[in-house]
Amino acid sequence: MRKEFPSLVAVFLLCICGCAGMANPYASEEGLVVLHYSIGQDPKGFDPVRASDTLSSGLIGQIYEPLYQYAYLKRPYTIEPCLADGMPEISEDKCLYIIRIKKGVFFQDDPCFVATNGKGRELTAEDFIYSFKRLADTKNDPEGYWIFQGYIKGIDEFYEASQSESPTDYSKEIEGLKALDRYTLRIELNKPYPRLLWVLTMPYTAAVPHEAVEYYGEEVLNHPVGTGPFRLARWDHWHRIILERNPTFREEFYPSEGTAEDREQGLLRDAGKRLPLADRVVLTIIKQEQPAWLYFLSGYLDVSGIPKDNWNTAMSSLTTLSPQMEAKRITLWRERSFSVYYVAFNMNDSLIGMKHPEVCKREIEEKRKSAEEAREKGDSKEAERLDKEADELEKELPYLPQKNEKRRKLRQAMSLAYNRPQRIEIFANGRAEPAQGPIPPGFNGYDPNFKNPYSEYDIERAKLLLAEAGYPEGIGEDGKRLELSFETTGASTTVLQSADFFRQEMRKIGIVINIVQNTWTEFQEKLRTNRAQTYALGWIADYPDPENFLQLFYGPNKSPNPNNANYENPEYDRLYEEMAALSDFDPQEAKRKYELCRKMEHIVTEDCPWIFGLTYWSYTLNHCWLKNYKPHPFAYNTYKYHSVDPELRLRLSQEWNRPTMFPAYIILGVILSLAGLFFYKLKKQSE
Amino acid sequence: MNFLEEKDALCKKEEPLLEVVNLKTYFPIKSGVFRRTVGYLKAVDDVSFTIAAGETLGLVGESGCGKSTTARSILRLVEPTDGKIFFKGTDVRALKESQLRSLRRHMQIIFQDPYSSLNPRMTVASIVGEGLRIHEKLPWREIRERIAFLLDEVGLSPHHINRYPHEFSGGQRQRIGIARALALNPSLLICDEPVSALDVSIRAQIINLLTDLKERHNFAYLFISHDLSVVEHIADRVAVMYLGKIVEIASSTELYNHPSHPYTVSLLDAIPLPDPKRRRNVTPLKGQVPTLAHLPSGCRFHPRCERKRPICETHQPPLTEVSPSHSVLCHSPIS
Amino acid sequence: MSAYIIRRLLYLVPTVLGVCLITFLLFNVVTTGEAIAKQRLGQHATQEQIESYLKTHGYDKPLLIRFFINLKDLLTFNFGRSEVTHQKITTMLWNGMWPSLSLMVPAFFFTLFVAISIALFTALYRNTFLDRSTVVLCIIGMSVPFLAYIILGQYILGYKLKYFPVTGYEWGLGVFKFLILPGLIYTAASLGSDVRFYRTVVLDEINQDYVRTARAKGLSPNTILFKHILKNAMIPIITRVVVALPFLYMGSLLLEDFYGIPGLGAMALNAIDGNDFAVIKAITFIGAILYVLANLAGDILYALVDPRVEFK
Amino acid sequence: MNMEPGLQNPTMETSQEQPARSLWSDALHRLKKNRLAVFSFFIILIYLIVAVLCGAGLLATNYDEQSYKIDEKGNISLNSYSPPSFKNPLGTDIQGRDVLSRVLQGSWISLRVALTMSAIYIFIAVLLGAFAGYFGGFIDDIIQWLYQTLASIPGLLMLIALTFVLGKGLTNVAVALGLVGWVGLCRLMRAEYLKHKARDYVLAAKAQGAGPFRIMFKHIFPNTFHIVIISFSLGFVHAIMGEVVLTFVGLGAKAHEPSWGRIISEARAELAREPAVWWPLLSATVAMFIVCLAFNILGDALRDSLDPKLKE
Repeated sequence: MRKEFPSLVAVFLLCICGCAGMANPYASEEGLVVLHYSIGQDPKGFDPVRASDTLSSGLIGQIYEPLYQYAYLKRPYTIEPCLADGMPEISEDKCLYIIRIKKGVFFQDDPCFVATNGKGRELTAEDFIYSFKRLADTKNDPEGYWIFQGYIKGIDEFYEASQSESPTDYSKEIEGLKALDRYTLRIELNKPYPRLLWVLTMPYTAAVPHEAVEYYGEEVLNHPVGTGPFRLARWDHWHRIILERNPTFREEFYPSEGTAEDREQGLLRDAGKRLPLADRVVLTIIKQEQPAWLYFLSGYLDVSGIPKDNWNTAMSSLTTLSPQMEAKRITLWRERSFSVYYVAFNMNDSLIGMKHPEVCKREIEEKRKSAEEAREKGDSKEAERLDKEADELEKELPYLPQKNEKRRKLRQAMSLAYNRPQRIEIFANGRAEPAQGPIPPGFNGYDPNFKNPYSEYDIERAKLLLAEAGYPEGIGEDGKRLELSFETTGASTTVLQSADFFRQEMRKIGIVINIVQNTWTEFQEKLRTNRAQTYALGWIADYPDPENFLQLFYGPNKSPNPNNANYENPEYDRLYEEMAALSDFDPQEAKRKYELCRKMEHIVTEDCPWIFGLTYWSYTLNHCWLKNYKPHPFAYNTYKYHSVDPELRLRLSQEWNRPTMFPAYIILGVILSLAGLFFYKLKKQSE
Repeated sequence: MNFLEEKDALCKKEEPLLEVVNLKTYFPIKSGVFRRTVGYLKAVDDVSFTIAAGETLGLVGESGCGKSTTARSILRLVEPTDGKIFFKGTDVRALKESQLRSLRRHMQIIFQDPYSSLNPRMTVASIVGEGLRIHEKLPWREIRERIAFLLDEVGLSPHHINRYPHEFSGGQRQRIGIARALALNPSLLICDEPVSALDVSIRAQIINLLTDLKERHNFAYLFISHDLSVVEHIADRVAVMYLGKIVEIASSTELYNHPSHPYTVSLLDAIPLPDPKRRRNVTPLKGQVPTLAHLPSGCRFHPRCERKRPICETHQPPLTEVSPSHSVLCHSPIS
Repeated sequence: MSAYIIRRLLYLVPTVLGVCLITFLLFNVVTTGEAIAKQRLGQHATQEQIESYLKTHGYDKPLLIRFFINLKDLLTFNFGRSEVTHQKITTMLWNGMWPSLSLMVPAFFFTLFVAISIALFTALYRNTFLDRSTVVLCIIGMSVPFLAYIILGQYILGYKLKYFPVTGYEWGLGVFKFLILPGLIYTAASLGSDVRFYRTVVLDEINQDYVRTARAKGLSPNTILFKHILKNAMIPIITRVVVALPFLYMGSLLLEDFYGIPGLGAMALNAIDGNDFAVIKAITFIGAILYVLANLAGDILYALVDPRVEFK
Repeated sequence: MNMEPGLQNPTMETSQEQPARSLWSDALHRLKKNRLAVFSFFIILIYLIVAVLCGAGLLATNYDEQSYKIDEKGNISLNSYSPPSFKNPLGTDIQGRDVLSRVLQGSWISLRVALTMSAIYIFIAVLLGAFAGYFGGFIDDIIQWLYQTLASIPGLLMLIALTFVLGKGLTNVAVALGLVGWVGLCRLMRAEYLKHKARDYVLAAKAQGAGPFRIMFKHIFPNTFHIVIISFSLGFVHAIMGEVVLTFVGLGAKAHEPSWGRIISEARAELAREPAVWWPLLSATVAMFIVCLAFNILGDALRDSLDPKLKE
């Protein structure tokens, strides 16, 4: 034992010394072009029908491909064919789409292709029909069915049929989906759907081979088999995902068209090169912002956002990088993010909600009708209950307008007390602006002249409105202080701090906010079951159509659909229905469309079902060795354009990561001297 | 015996205060995977005796022979395995827990160790008054008076009433224990080696106190001791125990003058004589005391007996009456 | 001895059943089948769908039958799929087990080694300034919250001095460099109470008569310290190790979360975030089983080390 | 021989033997000699007074008030993350609130958690331990089974499951901590009751006709009370540290409650700010550290003075 002791100490010493240069988290990767990105979560899996979050979509989009894609460099956002061979032929009534599919596109090689011994099969139009059917099959828990719901002829029948207990029959035809031949797809719609092309770029609609689903069953979420530029090489859950170049990827080339700005930034240097440019994409899963930021600073990640707590490290003003970043030759992408952050009020709530008299009337009628039906069926109890409810609503009806008015004032007061500038300062480091309405600045249909009268921070006016709403100083007619509960969407520091800040804001006008802490899942459950009174959320655009934001207030979209505030206003709904049928592509239609948008905006800002909070600027930092990076808010398949200079990265990251050794030597010294003391004493005692 | 009956009106005619018949208390020995009982530790094995009202029975034996277990079995502080116990005619073993509790006020026990038998966290008042509080729903003032009286009776100052046991010496503690036993005015007092843990100088005081109390209150005593000399003074009759069995029982004078069991003889021999010049021809007991778990066959005393005969090794001796009220458990009693 | 081990094994049965019962009760009180169904079937679930889900997943059966089904599933390690990630839980557990083990086992034994070394050290210098200051340091170390150790350790050793990667993991041998920092943090956090405990144990042994005898016989302090004292101190050490096992689990939870190690602990935290009851249930059950087995191993070891243990 | 009993002089006997001191006064005596322990006791006392004053709304009442600063141009903005200064001795947090007041308020929260938890777990542990130890047999088997099973389930997961049943928030966390934490004390209590039930004073009480409940709680309990006291003082440390971990996991203090756990959890990101915001982390950690240290020292001293055998 005595002999081993010093050697153990020596091993420990070696460990400490070995730390130098140990901080690099990656193994060596000679000669390969590897992209190092990070994601904040383990993705839900690689099944396109469940690509509802940006994280999963961003990965699925690299492996599976839909019919169309966004042109990488072009602004405003335009669509170009991906797996489709050219743009669709659209009929006069806009209800019939004929889409030709590229020939000679093969799925990646995978054991699921038993017939061809693992060699990938050629893509056909039938694959799209199959994939769309999967999206309409409830057995798959599809999360993107809403994109086709009500539009494609016959798809709703398929959806309903799939709810039966027996396995879904995929041989059953959907009237609106036909393969005219091996490479031609015919889509027939119930009504014009101007957003169909946008939707056909989403990973939901990507082509999935039926062989993979049959071979892997539920495990298909771990075994993606697509046509895309990359394939999944490795997935260590909660640790790392490695995507690898798909060797059988079809011929696709880097775009050669772009603006002068793009040329200036070197984005066209690789024009005409075959895609994908990178051999491998390594996505490290880092839950916390801090370590991810540090990895970026050390050069282990190629791209990063700026965490709010590191703003001062990264930026010296809103538009200029700090000298430290400049020294590292880091470049900045600063653009608007098409998103709105808001606090929603549940319109079904008895304290803050509203019910339009027309809606109330309709409800009474419905109740009476179903009561009648129940009576016919002989269920008198049910009928009685429904009648009673209808009676109550009828009693309430005359008071509704007055009540709605008061509630609206209450919501407006809260909107006025919402301190947007302060929030922008402490939670966003200034990189946001107050939202005026549902449509974010720069988005199609945005009106720069529109000012929301309740978007200002005005405590005095808020107090006035609150008094008019029947709560002078926050105290109601019954003498009790107004108390509202606020549901959080998670338990992260920022979410909680922001909730606490909301509590402080409302306290200033005398309203007590009780914060209820939820996990994301719990919160969603509360939304679904209408139990949330107020809550803060954001909406990020799916495609560049204002409809995507305005649908959030459309009556029939009420919970569990995206209209989580359960706002319903018949006038708004009528305008929406007209607007939704209009296309952005046709200038004539677009003009009418934006007019309608304006009207709708006025209605919702006045009714105030949301406190329209902030719209953000998005800041992205790139290392100098990353090439061809251009952020795109809607595209999910951009990795194929990216590339790096691996040598430069290696050289710089080594330079940046020299550990400070002297504290280690001090610690080592202390340990060694203590060990020395120990053996000294032992020796002395044995003498 | 007749005069005792007259004294105690509570006692029925011809009926002793306490009658123990074939009392057995075994403790199981467990072993193996399922913790089956593989044998018994026979702490008390077929013991019978009676105590009349006002009488003192001395129970003597080496430590570990089952004396204390006998005492505790009578009170059912240890659950007996078999046999009958009659106290004033009631079958103690047949009583339910609650009935037993009310019976216990008539039978009290004084323990050997004055340290462990008093709760260190209770005052003298609550120790002595415990029984009173349980059995007699008296107001606290009256209980206090009774406690003061009891303390006075056992030779302690009533001022000590609010003190804790650690403030007293061993002898004083034993007095507290006695006061506790007296509180309920019992008819039988079981004294489980009440003086063996005390200094010799204090022993006499305590024994005198017990004798005094007996005269005053006419208790019956079951007086347990490992020392025959202690019992000599106080006991009317004496029973000698060896390895769970009573080997000899006789009136005090009879036993001391005419011991019939070889074990009794050797116990008597071991008593040091007050006069150091006088010498007895002592034949010390040879061999070790066998453990209760591994009892010898036949007569339990035979491995250590000088008068051993072949029958002793194979057959249990019967209880024979050598003279009226003098019984011996031996194949060849000394006459 | 064998009877002792067999009996000890038989004792496992009620404990394992108890674990099953408690997890079953907790997770059948916590969530109703309906809540799970809604989570599983998504937003557009109709009442019929929910009912059919309940039926296919056995939620319509009486509680007792469900318990037995649940029992069978647990005992055959059939945990089904996660409600959030749709992954197979058995695979998740298998994948999560290795990172957890690779972090905690070396860290735990390293801590044990360091703690015992320091304890021996203080025993040599007992009642001197060195000994007293060690004891004070131990109590101080015990009073610092674990979270503070983690945050400061990561900040100073990772961010500022750049000795170790701040977070991350690697499959294979490369994992070494990722595990040192969390391992050291674990050691630092548990050293206080460990050293204090082992110091008492060693001092208790030193004051025994046999040590004096050995010294009187002229044995060298080395032999006494390492051969006699350590050997005799083995019993309290084993007890301590076994008792420390549940803490190990809890400790690894935060460590894994902060250092991005994809082990069971991090998995548990993610499951908590996602209300993934199936995963929480599986981890709870596995954790309990591991604890029970560790206890068993400890008891058997105990019996092997100490001839005085009576197999009662 | 025929001395009048009443005339006996009791002091005569007393003089022969030195009366032993009572456990409590002896302990107090020994504690008083341990200056560090006395000092710790006063520290704890100060914490308690501060906590109660905060709870009563007499101290640190501005813990929830934002403060503002005016820059050169006359713009008013939140005084967020202002470093320690004369006005805010421990700086301000993100919303410009005084960290010192928040940390002081944290002591009230910790006190509440610790008291609730202790009350629950001591009640359960004493009750079940007493039953198991005193009655033995079947009841003992059941209680032993219960605590063995509970001890096998990983504590944190058990807590999580319980908070799902009870709901989140500090009170429920405290209740859950109590419901989970009783096992250790219960084990000790059971052993104590086993030991005491064979003592003569228990037999004497039985002979006096005392029923089992009277014996358990009036006679034996006072003799085991010191264990409860020690466990209580060390339990405080557990409660304080448990709150931090559970708040970090998202089950403990709510967003607006200035608990130490909340402050420390938030510190993680704040520490990495540029320039680093170290004061909330440091203040909360130090506040917690001091009280934990004091409880550890006092608990240690109590253990030494009340029950030298219980050293662990």
